[in-house]
Amino acid sequence: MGEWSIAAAGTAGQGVQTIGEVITVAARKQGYAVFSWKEYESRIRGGQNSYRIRVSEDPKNAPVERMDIVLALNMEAAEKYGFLVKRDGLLLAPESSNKNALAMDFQALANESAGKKIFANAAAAGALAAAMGMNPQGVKSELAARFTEKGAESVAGNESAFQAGYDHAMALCKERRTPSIPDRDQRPEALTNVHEAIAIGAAYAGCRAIFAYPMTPSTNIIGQMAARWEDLGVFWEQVEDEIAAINMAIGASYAGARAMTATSGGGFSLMAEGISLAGMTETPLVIVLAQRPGPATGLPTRTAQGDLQFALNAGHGEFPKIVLAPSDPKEAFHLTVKAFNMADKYQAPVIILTDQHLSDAHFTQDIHPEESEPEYHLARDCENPPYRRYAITREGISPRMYPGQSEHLVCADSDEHDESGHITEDLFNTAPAMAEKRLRKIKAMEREIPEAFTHVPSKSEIILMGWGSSGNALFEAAEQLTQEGRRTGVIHFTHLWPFPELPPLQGEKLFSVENCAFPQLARLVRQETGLSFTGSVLRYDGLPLTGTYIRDLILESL
Amino acid sequence: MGEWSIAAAGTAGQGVQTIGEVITVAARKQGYAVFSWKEYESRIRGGQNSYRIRVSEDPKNAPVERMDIVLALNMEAAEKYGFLVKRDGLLLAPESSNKNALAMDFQALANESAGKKIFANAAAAGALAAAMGMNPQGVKSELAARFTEKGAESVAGNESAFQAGYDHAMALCKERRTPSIPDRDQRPEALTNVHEAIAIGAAYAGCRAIFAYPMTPSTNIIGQMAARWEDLGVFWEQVEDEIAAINMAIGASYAGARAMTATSGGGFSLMAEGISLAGMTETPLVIVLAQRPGPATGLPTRTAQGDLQFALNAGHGEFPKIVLAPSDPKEAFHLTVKAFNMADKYQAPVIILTDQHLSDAHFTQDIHPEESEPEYHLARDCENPPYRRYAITREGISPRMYPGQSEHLVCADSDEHDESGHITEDLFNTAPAMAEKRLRKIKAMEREIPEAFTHVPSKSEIILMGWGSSGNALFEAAEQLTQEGRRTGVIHFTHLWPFPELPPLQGEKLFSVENCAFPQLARLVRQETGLSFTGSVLRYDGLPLTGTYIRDLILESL
Amino acid sequence: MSDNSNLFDIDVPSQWCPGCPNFTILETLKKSFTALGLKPQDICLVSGIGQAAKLPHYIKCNFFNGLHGRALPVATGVAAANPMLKTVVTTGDGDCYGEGGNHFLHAMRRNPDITLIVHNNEIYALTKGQASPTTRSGEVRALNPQGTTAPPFNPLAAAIISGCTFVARGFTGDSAQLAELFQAALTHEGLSLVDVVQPCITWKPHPLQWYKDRAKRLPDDHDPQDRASALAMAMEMEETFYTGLYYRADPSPAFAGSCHEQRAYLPMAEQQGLSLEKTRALLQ
Amino acid sequence: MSDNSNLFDIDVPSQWCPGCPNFTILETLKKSFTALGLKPQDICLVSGIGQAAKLPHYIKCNFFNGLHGRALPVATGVAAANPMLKTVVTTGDGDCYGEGGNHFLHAMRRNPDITLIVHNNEIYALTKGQASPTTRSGEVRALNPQGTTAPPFNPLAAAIISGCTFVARGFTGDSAQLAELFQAALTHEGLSLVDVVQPCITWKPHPLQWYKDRAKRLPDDHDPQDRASALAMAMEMEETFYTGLYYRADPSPAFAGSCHEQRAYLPMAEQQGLSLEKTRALLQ
Ligand SMILES: Cc1ncc(C[n+]2csc(CCOP(=O)(O)OP(=O)(O)O)c2C)c(N)n1
Ligand SMILES: Cc1ncc(C[n+]2csc(CCOP(=O)(O)OP(=O)(O)O)c2C)c(N)n1
Ligand code: SF4
Ligand code: SF4
Ligand SMILES: [Mg+2]
Ligand SMILES: [Mg+2]
Repeated sequence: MGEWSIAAAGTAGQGVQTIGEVITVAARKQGYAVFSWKEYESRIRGGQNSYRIRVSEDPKNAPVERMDIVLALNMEAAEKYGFLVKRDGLLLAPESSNKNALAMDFQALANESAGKKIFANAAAAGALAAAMGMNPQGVKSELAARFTEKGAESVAGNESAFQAGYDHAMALCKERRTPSIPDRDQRPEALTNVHEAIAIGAAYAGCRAIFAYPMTPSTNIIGQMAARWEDLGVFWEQVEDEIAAINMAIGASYAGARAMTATSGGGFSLMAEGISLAGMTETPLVIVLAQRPGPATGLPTRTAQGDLQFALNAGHGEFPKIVLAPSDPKEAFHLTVKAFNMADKYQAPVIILTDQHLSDAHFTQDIHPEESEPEYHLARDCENPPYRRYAITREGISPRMYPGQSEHLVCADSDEHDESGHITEDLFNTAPAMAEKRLRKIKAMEREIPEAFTHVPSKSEIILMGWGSSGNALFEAAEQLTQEGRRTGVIHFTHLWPFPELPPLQGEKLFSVENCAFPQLARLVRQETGLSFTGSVLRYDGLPLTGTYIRDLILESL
Repeated sequence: MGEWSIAAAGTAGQGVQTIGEVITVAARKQGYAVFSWKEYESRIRGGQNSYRIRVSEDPKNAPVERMDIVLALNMEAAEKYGFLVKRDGLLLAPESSNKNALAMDFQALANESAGKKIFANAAAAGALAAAMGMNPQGVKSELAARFTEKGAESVAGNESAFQAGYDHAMALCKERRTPSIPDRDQRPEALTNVHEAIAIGAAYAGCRAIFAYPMTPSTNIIGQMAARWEDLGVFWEQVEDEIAAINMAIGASYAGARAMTATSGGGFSLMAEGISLAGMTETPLVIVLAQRPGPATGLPTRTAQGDLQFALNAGHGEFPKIVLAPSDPKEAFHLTVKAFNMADKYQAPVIILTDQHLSDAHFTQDIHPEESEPEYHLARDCENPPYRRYAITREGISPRMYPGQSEHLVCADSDEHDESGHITEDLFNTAPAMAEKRLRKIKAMEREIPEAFTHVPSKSEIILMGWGSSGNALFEAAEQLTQEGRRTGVIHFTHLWPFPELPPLQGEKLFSVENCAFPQLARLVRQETGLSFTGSVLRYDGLPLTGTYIRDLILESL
Repeated sequence: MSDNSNLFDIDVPSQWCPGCPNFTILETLKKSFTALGLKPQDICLVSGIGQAAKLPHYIKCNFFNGLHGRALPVATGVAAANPMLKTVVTTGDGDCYGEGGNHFLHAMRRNPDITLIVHNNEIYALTKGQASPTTRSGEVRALNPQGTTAPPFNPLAAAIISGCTFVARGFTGDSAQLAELFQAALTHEGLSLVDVVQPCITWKPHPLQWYKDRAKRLPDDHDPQDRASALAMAMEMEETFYTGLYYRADPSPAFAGSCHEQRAYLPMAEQQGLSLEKTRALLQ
Repeated sequence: MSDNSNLFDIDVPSQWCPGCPNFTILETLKKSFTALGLKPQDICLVSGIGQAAKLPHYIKCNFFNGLHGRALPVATGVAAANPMLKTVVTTGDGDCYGEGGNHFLHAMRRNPDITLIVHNNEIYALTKGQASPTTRSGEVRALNPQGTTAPPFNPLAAAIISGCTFVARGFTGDSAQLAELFQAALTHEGLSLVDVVQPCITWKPHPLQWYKDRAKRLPDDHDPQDRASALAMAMEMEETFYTGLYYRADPSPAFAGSCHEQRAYLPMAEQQGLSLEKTRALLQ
């Protein structure tokens, strides 16, 4: 048993995506778990991008730093990504540049075998399959499947070039230790993606409408709704700006529809006033904030966890909100259902934090939808007429009906209001009572927040605390450190607000691990618990945290 | 020596404002310090509002809970504000309602004496002057001064009605203990207002342009610029929305002008993206956030300190910002100059937090402008050509030139960029180095943040921690508590971010005192210091904190 | 119930100045609802913030009184979620053409089934008298002591060029016509705009007579089907404001219409989410 | 320097697709600057976010590359602060008419001295092919697999009705005309709009030929002084897009003009703040 990490790199348009996808699918069909992710520039053509694949027998759903094989489709890619190759790894590139490099002129191979240079990426795929020690038939038939639409000539050309690349590399690779991926008699779990899980989870949770404005890396959520409209049945609208998006979602939600929006940092900034509106009017609302490095436009196609404190505090004035952060598609699915349930129950905005890494990564992981259930909280009728939208109750939750449901009128107001929803200027009773009523909901919400996920073996020396996207990387780092004699535990937050309980700690050294530059989780934990941190592992180069990255920085700082 | 608290209350349009103003000016001319504030409904006519005046020999620049005299111009006002009267105080109203009330039909008095009911408020002013024991000539001539424009008839009518009210009340008041305000041979300090001090401070600090959208209670800042354009010389523009406001201010600032904007919570929410832009492009920017109770529209004409955490965290991504909060006009003036100086020096957004209370209150306080000096940091020339707008330096501060200044080109970018201002995709060096450069400025900023203002007598049992607007109320509460045997100290924050140093504490009981419902200062202090609070004194009814309010709640919670 | 009372009366004290022409809009709207046989539960009023935007509080029906400038998107969400509601936006010139300008522009294109009533008093009344987008150039306002310089925004022309199929202007001084316009707008499918000239008697951008002198019904021979001449009339703003129905075309397909049809006009609140089975299948 | 090179060339690698018509806009703009005798330091380009909005990076001059949708307000601030700069906005149809729609609307009224160049490719190119406000109805885009339903926004008509005094449309297929329009716009006082039809060759909302078939220069007898006919021509959008100068009127007073005059066109960066003496007096 082993695991293999591969990168395919090249210019946008050169076929990196295709290579990555066929290898992924073929490896899965051979019985392996695959984790893949992408990193790419903010442009449509050109630049150098890479598609990373991790193949293993059991799912290993986290990115890694170094690769067994890097396939570079051009020499700039080789230049840019060559350093990724492990000491005993392999660089496959058009020309040889260092001792780990195998030179293969993919274009020449394609030209010779298939008569056209444009089959170069098929030749490269063949070379990669050979270097990985994959079953070439599998990759070949995936390749064929993708090109049947383009006609027999295209399929044949791809096939010949693939074979040429494969043969050539087999000959060259013999002397080299390369990964080997023999057929396995095992079906891996499903291949899943976080934003897809959110879209499907939302549909399952009864979401009826999404309003959004395109913004990387959030666009694929509304993209799923649009492309899979027949399946998901969620109404979607691309709107004129993010302010419209959140206000339309609020309008739809007020009118009784489960509704959502999705955006990234800049768009989320523009939504702050709307979040406050949802807070005041007590309108359920689910907002996905897919983070990317800021400030401002920042690095639009890269990843970060730099919006935590902003998400926690977004919107003027004081009102309850809920902040959740999945680390994988399974959590994403279940937290999405929970987000809709809680938004509905507590009549409050719920923010789901993801990021570019989660947006583009694919996980090997089964999701069992039946583990979550949509719960609906709209009042079917008014129990104590006259109906008052903001009736003051013990827990702060008022029965919510929708306009047009019956003769009970639903009156919502962004001004401070009385129980019936009308503007109040009564500072003695109504106004403070309403503020209290809204904040009282926090107490009730807290009961649905589980203790932070904690895996701290006794006698641990170190605890790594992280949140959201870095979950699996944290565990890999802890495992590595523990194996190296530094017993390490993990506390991982998928629920960030209301802030969860922590287990009692035993004086372990605490490190926050964050995909940003200015520790935000550490500040939150200290604010809520008074705990002090020994340090923080921070990554702010636009790339995701990995086990090795964390381990290295922890060892450095001990 | 004593002090007197007065409220004049009535419907908008009934002359409450005039009465308040003439009494204020007349009392000052008699040699007294006056503190005044207002509370009013969010409507143009009607409703019940009050003008509160505190008269004392030495300045007492804080609101109080209870009044020696409440003048109610109508019976609803008497109903609404009667409870404000101290046990031994006096209610002056058209009809008598309780034992403390003196009934005086102001309209009848006006009609009898001046032939017209519309002089009723002059009669009421006369009654108030009598009840207060003021020099009637002073009040009368202030009244006359305000009506000369309207002609001799109006002046005469006001005078007669005033005299009638005065005489009538003098007769009635004899048996009652009333305040007495004899002439004093002393000129009080100037009568000042926080938003006026900010406008003048900005002009003095070299602000050349303000862009804003009307929003209570911030509008009077741009209002000062517009009304006093000839004096202040600051270019002003009312814009289409708050997003335009902040982006125009950023454009002007990029172009070398000291520029600002002012808004309240909802507008500030809309500015969050622009704040992030200022952070990324390193453009100096001063934003006044005049708080009012939220969320959403909330109580538009009331006061609160509910936007602290939002202001600290506004804008996606990570970048240095500065947050300041004056408690009076003097601090407002000097912090405004500092805001422009620091914005310019650190090329970062600076937020000045005020609130409705400060916006409408008038203080007796001299401001000495020479105690602050505008410092200009634009580079006069490029020392090491080629000019690079984002040159990486030890402190993180790059020389800033303005476009058109010379042949050196000034290139600013909201994407992550290289030193010359061009988009970068270099994740290995440029991007993280730029993030570090920006955050490094925080270290330098910290040196200009003084230790939190601390007055903690040794052996104090209690420390009250507050910020911004509540400053004087905190001190009055501490004084009262100390006098009552509970030795109490004060820590008051005018600088909130970068977070100032605190003096070493001795285990006193800590209470945060906040004009909001969900302790925000307490969370901030805990996040930064780990300190725990015994409790919080919170006020969230839209009214300002007072010494008595704080004292009462502290005693309750001990 | 007295003679004047109606189904839509509600006992909420008004925050408007006594005598404000906003009351005319309010009463005319209530009467129009009655005339059309609507009931309070059939209607959803959506507003932003301003004097105008307080209207929903004074009428018995469902309402959402949202943020300054954001009435149209909220109403669009309401209209998407429940096609059975009569969704009406009541807003001011600042709310709709200032802070909310972008939504105005795009609502015209999107065409949700909404009646949009703008109380156009050429001023920001609630914030005490600043210029609004419809203030004429040269006029003095709170923040323009020397007079504004920009020409006014022309909402009728903007609506006509953007595909709106019902564009009208009313005047509070002509409540008979206003009632007609409201009723026509309320029955028009898709977005209908009624910009109402509403003098503010407190900040008095102009004396009432000024408005009376300038308001004129559109000439009898004006053909509301003729887009070019509607546009030409809308561009006439200097000395006269014509009131009446400028432009009316066959309704374009309304926003979300095909989705509503497909769901048999069931409110989204009553629709089912994705079944467990289908969810499971999609997650494979 | 080679023959083609010019003062405004800069050695920054382009992020545009090879062959994109954006390059025509870029080169034409550089040549127009040269033709007008401008130098890099005289110019300030302001942009938002999008493919179009990357243009400032490829030209040697001052620039501010701001937020998506917010180029116009930033440029307005620049123009207010330094009237000596030639302020030019380069933006996309999404940037300017979508996210930035409200600023577009009000910039037309405010009339800052800015040249506004919109790369109108009828698509959101950088975010991978969604519909933009100028996408024609019925066209398929990334988030409209069944085709868009809203009619396109008409920027020329919107500008004309809002008081803009220079309204033109260019086409990247006619760079000679484009150069003329740019030069005329750059020398026009106040806001000038050049909406440029810019086919995107990667997302291909239409093949290049489609554009060539439809672009036509305005008829010779078109009189750009005639607002009504300019508006009528602008409303023709179906089958042809006319290119050229639709409308040009005597410049209205530019934003902040009287302030600039009063300060003798001194950049605000060089102006003095309130003196200590005067400050002291005002604080009494
Ligand atoms: C985001 C935001 N900005 C500003 C305001 C302040 N504000 C409230 S009402 C208003 C103007 C209202 O003008 P208009 O819509 O014309 O209504 P009117 O009062 O004239 O009827 C403004 C600027 C606000 N509430 N929210
Ligand atoms: C607030 C915000 N919302 C969304 C985006 C994402 N975004 C970047 S460019 C763009 C569209 C650009 O379209 P256009 O202006 O037409 O330029 P093009 O790429 O077509 O040249 C969008 C939606 C953003 N950067 N910021
Ligand atoms: S301020 Fe003007 S618009 Fe508002 S209620 Fe009073 S009269 Fe009407
Ligand atoms: S995506 Fe289209 S608009 Fe953008 S650079 Fe490529 S061809 Fe040009
Ligand atoms: Mg108005
Ligand atoms: Mg475009």
